[in-house]
Amino acid sequence: MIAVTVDPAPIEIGAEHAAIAASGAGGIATFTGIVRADDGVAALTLEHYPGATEAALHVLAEAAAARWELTGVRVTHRVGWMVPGDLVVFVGTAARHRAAALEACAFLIDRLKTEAPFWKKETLAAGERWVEPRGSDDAAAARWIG
Amino acid sequence: MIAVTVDPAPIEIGAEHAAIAASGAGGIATFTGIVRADDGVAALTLEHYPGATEAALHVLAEAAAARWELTGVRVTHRVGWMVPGDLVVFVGTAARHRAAALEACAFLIDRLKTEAPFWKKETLAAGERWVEPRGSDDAAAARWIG
Amino acid sequence: MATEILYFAWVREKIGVGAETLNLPDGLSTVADLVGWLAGRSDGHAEAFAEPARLRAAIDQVFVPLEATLGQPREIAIFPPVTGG
Amino acid sequence: MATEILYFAWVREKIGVGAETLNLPDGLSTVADLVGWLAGRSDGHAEAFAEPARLRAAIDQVFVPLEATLGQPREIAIFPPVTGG
Repeated sequence: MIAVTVDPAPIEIGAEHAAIAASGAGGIATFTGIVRADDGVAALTLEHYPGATEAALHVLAEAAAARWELTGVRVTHRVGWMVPGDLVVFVGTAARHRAAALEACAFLIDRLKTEAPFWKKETLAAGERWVEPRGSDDAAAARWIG
Repeated sequence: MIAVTVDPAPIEIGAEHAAIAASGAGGIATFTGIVRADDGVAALTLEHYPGATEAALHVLAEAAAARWELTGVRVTHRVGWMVPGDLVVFVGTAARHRAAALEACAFLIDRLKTEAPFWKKETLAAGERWVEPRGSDDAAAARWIG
Repeated sequence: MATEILYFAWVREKIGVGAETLNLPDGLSTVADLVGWLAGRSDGHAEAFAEPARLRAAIDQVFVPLEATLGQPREIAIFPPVTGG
Repeated sequence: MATEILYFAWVREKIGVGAETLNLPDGLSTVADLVGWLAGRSDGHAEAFAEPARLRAAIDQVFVPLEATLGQPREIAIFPPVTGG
């Protein structure tokens, strides 16, 4: 009922959605992150901490399943080299009742942003730069505490 | 940037997602409603008010676009005869920032449930029955007011 | 002036038709008055409109409470609370 | 006892390697102490660890603050704040 994947292969929305729909839910909420071409970004490289990343995503998925009544949780994160328009992350939550699916989906992406060991490097015409963490991500993650 | 569809054709998630992703967003939130086989439901028939339905969905989509900074809004509702596992409704919202997409998606499905003229009839072994409105839907819609 | 009356869901089923074009009599000031008048048209109408609290309406595709003033609409729809999504 | 030290993102780039297996000296009681000791290994280490406030750590894949007691871990990772999703 929980599936976590960290893979350099492109994310296929149809397959992700079908996998979560197979759980017999009445509603599915998803969030998909897409590489943006902001500031002339030509490419994005995602680095991660093998083993610890999958474990961290599992912990988050288990936390969501403990907090909401879900029939399925799916977190798929791409790593490696990507270009604008590519899908970076897919979070899907399935539940009998839509509020549970919607809230759990927001919880997962908010917490993933601050708790899963991924790092983004942008490639621009002028060179490369590591993405800085954003205070707004910390605030978004903090609202799920307590 | 706003697309509303009411159609008896099956909903194709891949196509829906691709259409909303084309808006150049950094994040996409979606909600998909699926026909459940609860209580031995063998089929679901969706009736709607042609013309008024599309207008109501457009009003909701415009309200979401006015309230959140979105790059795309897509609402696709299937009508007619469906069986368990079929997709009834797809709501997709795209935005630069994920909070806007996630909140607008929840807003749209909550409000659609109480404001768009659709009616569901279930087919069971024992006959047919019209689905009764749920108080929890009114409460979910009301939290977006003000 | 003829008005198009539309029925949906179980209201439609009980009445047996999805639409009627009717000349409304004078003296109907609200949608509720119209519903009361329609209830007299047949047993099906009477059954469909037996519990006004279970009915919703739209005048020219704008959703209104049953207490709304009827005016001179082109189209009125009467139906149960919606259950889509 | 040898400990595997892992580096990620710009920490890794500044140091020039993603992992080192080191015998840690006695007297390192916290992760911050370890970072201070590692900073002396090369100019790259010194640059990577110049601002401890920009660093995060995990001991045996459990995320910990830099003030955490070091203990006798098998694996320690040092990296910038995460930016996935």
